[in-house]
Amino acid sequence: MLGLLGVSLATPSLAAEVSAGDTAWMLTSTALVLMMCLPGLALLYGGMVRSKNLLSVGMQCFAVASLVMLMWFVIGYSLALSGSGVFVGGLDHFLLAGITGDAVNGSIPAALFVCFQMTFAVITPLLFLGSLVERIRFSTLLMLTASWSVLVYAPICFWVWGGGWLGSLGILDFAGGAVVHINAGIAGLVAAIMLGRREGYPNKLMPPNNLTLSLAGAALLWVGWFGFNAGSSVAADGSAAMAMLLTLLAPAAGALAWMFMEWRSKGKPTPLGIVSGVIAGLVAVTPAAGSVSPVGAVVIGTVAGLACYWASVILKPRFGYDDSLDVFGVHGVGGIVGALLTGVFAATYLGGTGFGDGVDSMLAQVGVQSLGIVAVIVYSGIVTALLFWISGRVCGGLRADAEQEVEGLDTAYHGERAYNL
Amino acid sequence: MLGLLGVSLATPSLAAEVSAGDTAWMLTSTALVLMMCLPGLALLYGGMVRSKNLLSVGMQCFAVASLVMLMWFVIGYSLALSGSGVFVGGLDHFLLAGITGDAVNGSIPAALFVCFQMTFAVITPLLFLGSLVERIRFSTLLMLTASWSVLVYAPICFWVWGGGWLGSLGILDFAGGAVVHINAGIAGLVAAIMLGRREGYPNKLMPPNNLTLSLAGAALLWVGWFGFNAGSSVAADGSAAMAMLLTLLAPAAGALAWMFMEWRSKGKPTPLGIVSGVIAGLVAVTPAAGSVSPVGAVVIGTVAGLACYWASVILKPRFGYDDSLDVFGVHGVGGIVGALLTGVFAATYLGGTGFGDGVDSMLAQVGVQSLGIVAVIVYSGIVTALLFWISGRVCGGLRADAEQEVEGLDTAYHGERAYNL
Amino acid sequence: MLGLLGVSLATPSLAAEVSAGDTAWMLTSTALVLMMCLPGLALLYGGMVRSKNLLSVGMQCFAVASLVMLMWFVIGYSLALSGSGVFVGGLDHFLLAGITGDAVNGSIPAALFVCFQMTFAVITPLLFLGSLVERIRFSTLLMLTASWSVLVYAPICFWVWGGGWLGSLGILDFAGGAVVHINAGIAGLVAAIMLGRREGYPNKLMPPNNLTLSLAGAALLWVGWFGFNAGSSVAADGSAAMAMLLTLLAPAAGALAWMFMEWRSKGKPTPLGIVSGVIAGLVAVTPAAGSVSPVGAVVIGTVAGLACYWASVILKPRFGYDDSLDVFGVHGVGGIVGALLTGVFAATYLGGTGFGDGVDSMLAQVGVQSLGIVAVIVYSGIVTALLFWISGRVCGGLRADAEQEVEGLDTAYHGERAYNL
Amino acid sequence: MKLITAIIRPFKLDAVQEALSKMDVQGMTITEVKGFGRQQGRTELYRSAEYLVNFLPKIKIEVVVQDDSLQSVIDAITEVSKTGQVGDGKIFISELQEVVRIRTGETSGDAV
Amino acid sequence: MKLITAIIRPFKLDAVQEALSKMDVQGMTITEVKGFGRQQGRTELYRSAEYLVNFLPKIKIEVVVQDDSLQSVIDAITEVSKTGQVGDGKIFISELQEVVRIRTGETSGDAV
Amino acid sequence: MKLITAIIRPFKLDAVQEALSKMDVQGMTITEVKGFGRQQGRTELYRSAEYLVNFLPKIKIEVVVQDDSLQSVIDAITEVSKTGQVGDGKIFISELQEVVRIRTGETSGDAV
Ligand SMILES: Nc1ncnc2c1ncn2[C@@H]1O[C@H](COP(=O)(O)OP(=O)(O)O)[C@@H](O)[C@H]1O
Ligand SMILES: Nc1ncnc2c1ncn2[C@@H]1O[C@H](COP(=O)(O)OP(=O)(O)O)[C@@H](O)[C@H]1O
Ligand SMILES: Nc1ncnc2c1ncn2[C@@H]1O[C@H](COP(=O)(O)OP(=O)(O)O)[C@@H](O)[C@H]1O
Repeated sequence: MLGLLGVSLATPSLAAEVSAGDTAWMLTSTALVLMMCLPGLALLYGGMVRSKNLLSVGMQCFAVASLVMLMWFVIGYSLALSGSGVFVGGLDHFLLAGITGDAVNGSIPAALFVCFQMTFAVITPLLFLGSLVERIRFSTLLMLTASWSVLVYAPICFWVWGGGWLGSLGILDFAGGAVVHINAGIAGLVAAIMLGRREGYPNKLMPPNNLTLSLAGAALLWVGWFGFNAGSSVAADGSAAMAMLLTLLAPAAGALAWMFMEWRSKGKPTPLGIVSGVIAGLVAVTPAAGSVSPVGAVVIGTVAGLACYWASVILKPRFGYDDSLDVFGVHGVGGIVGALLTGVFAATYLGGTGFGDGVDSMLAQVGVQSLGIVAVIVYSGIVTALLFWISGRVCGGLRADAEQEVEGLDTAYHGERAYNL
Repeated sequence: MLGLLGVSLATPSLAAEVSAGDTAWMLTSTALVLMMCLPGLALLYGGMVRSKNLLSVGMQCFAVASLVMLMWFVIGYSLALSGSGVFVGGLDHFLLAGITGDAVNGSIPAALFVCFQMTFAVITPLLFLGSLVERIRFSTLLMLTASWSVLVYAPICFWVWGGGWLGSLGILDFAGGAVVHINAGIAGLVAAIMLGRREGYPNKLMPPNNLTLSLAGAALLWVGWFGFNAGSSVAADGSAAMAMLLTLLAPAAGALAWMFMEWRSKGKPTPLGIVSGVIAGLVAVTPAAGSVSPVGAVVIGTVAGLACYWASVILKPRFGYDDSLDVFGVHGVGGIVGALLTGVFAATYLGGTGFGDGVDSMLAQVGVQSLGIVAVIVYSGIVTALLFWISGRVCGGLRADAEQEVEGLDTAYHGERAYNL
Repeated sequence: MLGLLGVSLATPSLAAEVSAGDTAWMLTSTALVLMMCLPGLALLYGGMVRSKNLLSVGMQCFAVASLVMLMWFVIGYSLALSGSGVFVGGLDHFLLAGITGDAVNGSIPAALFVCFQMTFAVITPLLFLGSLVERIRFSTLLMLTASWSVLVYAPICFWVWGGGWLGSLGILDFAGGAVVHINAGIAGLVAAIMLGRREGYPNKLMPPNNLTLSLAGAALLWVGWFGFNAGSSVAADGSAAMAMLLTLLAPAAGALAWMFMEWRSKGKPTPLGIVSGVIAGLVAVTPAAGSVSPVGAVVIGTVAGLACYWASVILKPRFGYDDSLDVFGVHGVGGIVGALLTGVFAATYLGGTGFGDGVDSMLAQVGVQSLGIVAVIVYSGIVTALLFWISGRVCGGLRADAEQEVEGLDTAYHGERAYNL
Repeated sequence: MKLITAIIRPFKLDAVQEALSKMDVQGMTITEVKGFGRQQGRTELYRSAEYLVNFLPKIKIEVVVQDDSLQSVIDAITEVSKTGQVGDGKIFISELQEVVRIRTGETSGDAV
Repeated sequence: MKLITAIIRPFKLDAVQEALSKMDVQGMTITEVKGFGRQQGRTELYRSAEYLVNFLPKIKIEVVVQDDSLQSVIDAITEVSKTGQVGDGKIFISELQEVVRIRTGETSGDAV
Repeated sequence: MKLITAIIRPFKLDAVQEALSKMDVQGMTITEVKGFGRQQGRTELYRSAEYLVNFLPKIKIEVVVQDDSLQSVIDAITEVSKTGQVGDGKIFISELQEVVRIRTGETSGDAV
C-alpha cells in the first residue's frame, strides 16, 4: 500500500485536504507503534535476559530509540521518503525542512506521516538488538544503530516505499516484512556472529529472569501491531479494517501452531513458546496485511509458527551461533515466510486483493518477492557488517570486557541494579 | 445500542458509506479491548496467584485467546451476529465468507465489526478463567473454552445483539453486562464448584505473588474499558462520549465505596480492595453506559462497589466454594447490579436516555432486565456444566493431579519458572 | 490552543456539529492520558520507592485519581472551564448539569471535553505525590488532594484555559506547562518541605526496588503524552500532528542530553537518568507543542534535559529538602524552562507559529510567560501550604508515625505486601 | 543447647511448624535454600532448549533446643516431613556453646 | 575461632554493621531469613480475608571472630540491636574447628 | 562428620559443584547471602546520587562430609574458587554431632 503511494508521499502538497478521520487513526497508530518499542519490546527482551542485564536492555532501548528519532529528524526521513531516485531519496527534507503544520501528505498532515514512519525506523534497530544483548559494548551499539538507521534502513525503506526500484517492480510489502523484519533479522544474525557467543553459551543455564515481563511485552506488541499493520493503510478505511482482522487471525494461528508443535515434540507447551508463535504470526502477516484473505492469514500464521519454531529450536543449535533472543529465527524467517506467501495468497482466486502493479501471475509475484528478500539480505548483511566493524574500531571493541560481562552490564555499564526487593 | 442495530448489523451491505471518523474510533476500540485481555487481565490475574502458577495464567490467557479467535473466525461470528433466528444466528458467514475489504456494516467496514466483536468473545472466557486458576487441567480448559465460545457465548450474544429474542424484548445491555459479565460470572461459579477447591483452601495462606502486576493490570483494564464501553456506540459521537464519561465516574465511585467500606470494617483500605472496587464499578456501568446520566453512573458505581464487596468478602466464605479470583463476586454480582439499575436509571425523569424499544415503564424495563439475567444464568449455568463435564471426560479429568498442583502448574505443565531473579 | 478556545468552550452549544474524526481522536487522547496516570505514573513512581512502600504508591494513585474524578464531576469542571469570571469559573455545570449526550463543545461532544480535561485534573495531583511518598499519612493525602483539585487546580486551569486573566493576556500554554507541571512541581516542593525528610535521608541507601517498573512506566508516559499534547489541539488536524512530532523529538533530545551529561560527569549513563531526561523533555515541550518548530523542540528538549539534571542532581542535595522522586527538579524546572522557551521559539522567524493573541514581540511574550510562571508559583505555593496544614490538623498529622514509616506503608496502612515471590 | 538444622521440602514447612508448635518449641528460623543431592533435577524448557536444573528449592529450618528435647524434636521433624521419596532432606545436629536473647540479655536455657 | 550467628530485626542491620566495623571485625555474612517466635505475626488482608503471617522477616548475621574478641562482639550486637520489644532476636555461639581464606589458603586466625 | 561452610563468589558456583561431584560428595545446600569484608563495595548511581554498596552478593555452600574426606573437599573448593583477588571468600569447618536422613531415618555416615 505504502509502496503504491510512494511517489506522491514524497512530495507533501499544501493543497490537498486533511481527513480528520484518517488523521485520528494515524495519530493513534503512531502512538501504538511507539508502544510496541517502549515499553513493548523492552519488556519482551528484558524479561528474557538474566537479571544482571535487565536494565541494560531497557537502557539500550531508550537510548537507541532517542538516537534514531533524531537521525530521522536530521536526515533519515528525507533519504527514505522523498526525492525521485532509484536507490535512495533526496535531501529536500533535511532537518524536516518543509514539514510545517499545514503541509499535507495524502489525506493526513505531512508531519503525521513523518511521525508514523519514524516509529518504523525506531523499531527496526530495536528488533535486532535482541541478538546482541548481554554482551554488546554500549558505545559501539549507539554508533552502530545511529549509522545503520541512515545507511541501511533509510535506503531499503526508499526502495520499497519511497518510490525506489523494488516498489516499482511491484513488490507487495504492506507494513514492512522486508523493510523491517527481514532487514532486522539479517542484521541481527550478522552482528551476532561477529560479536560471538555469550560467555558460557550454550552449556550454561541462562534462564529468563522474569518471563512475566516477556508475556506482557508480547501482549503489548500484539496490541501495538494494529497500529503497525492497520496503520499502514494510512487511512481509516476498509483496508485498515481488513489488516486488523488479519493481524488478529495470523498470530492466533501462529500461537497455536507453535504451542502444539512444542507440546508434541518436547512434551510441554511453554509460555515463551506461545508468545514466540504469536510474534512469528505477526511478523509473517506484516507484508500480507493488505493483500490476503482471512483464510490466507490463518495459513500464513500457521506456516510461520512452524517455520520459526524450526528455525529457533532446531536450526540455531545446529549452527551454534548465539542469536540470543532469536531475532533471525523469528523475524528473519517469519519475514521471509510472510513475503513469499504474500506472493501466493495475494492471488484473487485465493481470496486476495490481487498482485502488485504490473505483476500478472503468482509466479511473477513470488519472483519479485524473492528478489526483494535477496536484495535486502545482501545489502543489509554486508552494510551491517561494515558498520559494526567500523563502530567497533572507533569505540574500542565490539563487546563488553569479559569481566563486565560476568558482572552483568547493569552495574558494569550503567551503575544500577534491577531488583532491590 | 448494539441490540438496536442487531438486525441491520447481521447483513453487511456493500452500498453504505464508511465514516472515517467512526472507523478510526472503532479500530482504536478494538485495540483497547485486546489490551484489556492481553496484557490487562493476564496481569490482573497473574499477580493474584502464587508465583508457582504465575506463568500458567499467562499461558492460559494467550492460548484461550488464540483459540477463541479462531473459533470466532470459523463459526462464532456467524452464529452470534448474522441470520434471522430467535435463539441463534445463521451460517452465512462461516469462515467469514462475505467479509471482504469493501463490505460495510453501519458506518464502519464489516471486517472491523467482526474484529471488535471478536475481542468481546475473547474476553468473556478469559474472565471466568479467574475462578479456575491454580488447579485446572490445561487440556480440559482448552476444550471447555473453545466449545463454550461457540455454544454459550455465541447464542447469548445473538439473543441480545444479533437480533434474537432478548434484544426484541427491549433489553438494555449497552456493552455486555449480561452477554459478557453475568455470563462469565455464572460460568465461573459453576465451573469452580465442579472443579473443587485448591489444595489447602481456605486454611492456608495464599497471598498474591505480586500485587503490582494486579494494579497495573487493573489500570489497563480501566483504560481498555473505554474501548469496551465507548466503542459499543459503534461510532465516534455523543453517545460514545457520554459512555466514556460514565466509564470514568462509575469505577471512581466503586473504588471509593469499596475502599471506605473495607477501611471501616477491616481497619485498613487495601490496594487489592480498591482495584476490585474499580472493576466492580466498570462491570456495573457496562450495561448502563448508553442509557444513564452521570449522576446515575455514580450511584450505580457506588452500589456495585458495596454489593461486590459483600459478595466477595462476606458471602463467598460463608458458602465455602473456591471462586479463586472472585469472578462471580465481582463480574456476576456487578453485572446483575448493573443490569437492574440500568432499568431504573434509564428513565428520562432520572436523567437517562429512555427505556428500550417497546418498553414503556420502569417496572417493565426492570422486568425485561430481570428476565435477561435469569435467562443468562440458567442457560450459561447449565451448558457450562455440561461442556465442562464432557471436556473432563475427554481430556482425562477436570483438575491437575494433586502432585502437579503442589508443584505448581508453571513447571508441571509448562516447564518454565516465572522468576529467576 | 485551549486558551484561545477558552470562552467558547465554556458554554457548550447544542447547535454546532460534531466531527467524528475529531471525536475519535479526543476519545483516544482521553484514554491515553488516563493511561499516563494509571498505570504509567503509578509504575514510574512505584518502581523508585523501596519495596515496603510499593503498594502504597499504587493505592495512593488509585485513591487520589478516583477522588479527583468525583470532585471534577461535582464542581471542578464547572469552576475550571465555565462561566465568565476572571479568576475562577462559575457554577453552571455543578454536578455536570447540562452535559448531556447531545451537547457540543467546538467540534466534539461536550461530555468528551469534560472527560479529556478530567484526566488533566487527575494527573496534576498524582504528579506531586512523587515528592511525598514513603511517609505521607494516607488520610491527610486524600483530604489534601481533594481540596487541592478544587481550590488550586481549578482556578489555575480557569486562568489559562477557561477564559481567565492569563489566557486573556495571551499566555502560550498549549497543553499545560504552567497549569499542570509548574503547578505540580511547586506544590510538591512546598509539601515536601512541610512534610520533612524520610527517616534516614540522605545518608541511608534507598535504592529503587524495581527500576523495570519505572522504565515501563516512563515508556507508557511517553506514549500517553501523545494524548496529552496532540490531544490539546482538540481536533485531529495539522496542529495535532505537529504536536505529536514535537512530542517525539523533544524527549529524545532530553534523553540524550541527560544521558551524555551523566556519562561525562558521573562516568556512567544510567537507566533512571535516561528516563528522567525523557520526562524532562516531555514536560518542557508541553507548553510549546502548539507553537514551535521541530528544531525548536529539539533545542527545548536539550535545554530541559540539562536543566533538570542540574536541578535534581546538583541543586537538590545542596538544599537538603527531600523531594523524593524529583517532582520539582523535573516537573517544576522542566515546566519553567518550557514556558520561557515557548515564548522564544514561538517567534515566526524561529519557525514557530507566532505569539499569543495581542502579544507582538518576543520580549512581551517572554514577559507574559514569566508572569504566568510567577503567578502559578505564588498562588499554588501559598494555597498548597494552607491546605496541607489544614488537612494535617483535621487528619491528625502530616506524616505516618515513625514506626509505620520504618515498617513500610504497605503493611502499616494497607495490610498487604508487594512481593510474595 | 543444640542447634538442629533441617533441610526439608518446601511444601512440608507448614506441617513441621505445626508439629513443633505443639511441642514446647517456641521459635525457629527459616531460610530458602537450594539443594543438590541424589534427587533428580527438574527439566525446564526455554524456547524449547532443555535445561536440567540441578538445584532444587528446599527450606532450611534452624531450631535451637535444650539438650533434653533434642531427640523428640528430631523425631517430630522426621516424621512429618518424610514422603519416602528421594529428596526428603537431612537433619544436622551441632553443639551450641551459648545462646543470648537480645531483648533481655538472658543466656543459655532461658534465652530460647 | 568462634562463629557468632545473630538473628536480628532487618532495620537494625546498618547499626550492627557500623558497630562491628568500629571494632576490629573485618567481615561478616548476611542472610535474609524468616523468623517464628514469641513475637506476634502480622495480619495481612487480601480481598479482606485476614491472614496471620507467622513468619516475619529477619536478618541473620554470621561473624567469625577470634576467641578473645567474642564477648565484646556479642555485647556490641546486643546493645545496638535491642529495642526491648518481643522479637529482637537471638545470638547463637558455636565453636569453629578451622577457618580458611580461599584467596591465600591462610588458616585459623590469619584467615578472618 | 564435619560441616564445611564455604562463602564463595557467585560465578564460581558451577565450578565448585562440578569439582565436588567428581569426588564422592553426594549433596550440598546453597544459600544466596551478602558478604561484607575487605573487598571494596560497588558504587551504584540512582539519579546520579552515588551509593557505596557494602554488601556484595556471595554464595554460601554447605556440605557435610565424613571426617576422612574433609581435607580433600576443602582443597578442591579452595582450588576452583580462587581468583587471587580480594573477596574470594572463606571456608569454615565445624563439628557435627549427628546427621539424619529424613527419608530413611539413617544416621551418621550412612545419612550423607
Ligand atoms: N552432604 C550434604 N551436605 C549438605 N546438604 C546435603 C547433603 N546431601 C544432601 N543435602 C541436602 O539434602 C537435600 C536432599 O538430599 P537428596 O540426596 O536429594 O535426598 P535424600 O536426603 O532423600 O537422600 C539436598 O537437596 C540437599 O539440600
Ligand atoms: N528456638 C529458636 N531457634 C531458632 N531461632 C529462634 C528460636 N527462637 C527464636 N528464634 C529466632 O529469633 C527471633 C525472635 O524470637 P522471638 O521469640 O520472637 O523474640 P525474642 O527473641 O525477643 O524473645 C525469631 O523470629 C526467630 O527467628
Ligand atoms: N569474619 C567473617 N565472618 C563471616 N564472614 C566473613 C568474615 N570475613 C569475611 N567473610 C565473608 O567472606 C567474604 C570475602 O571476604 P573479603 O574480606 O572481602 O575477602 P577475602 O576473603 O579475599 O579476604 C565476605 O564478603 C564475607 O561474606
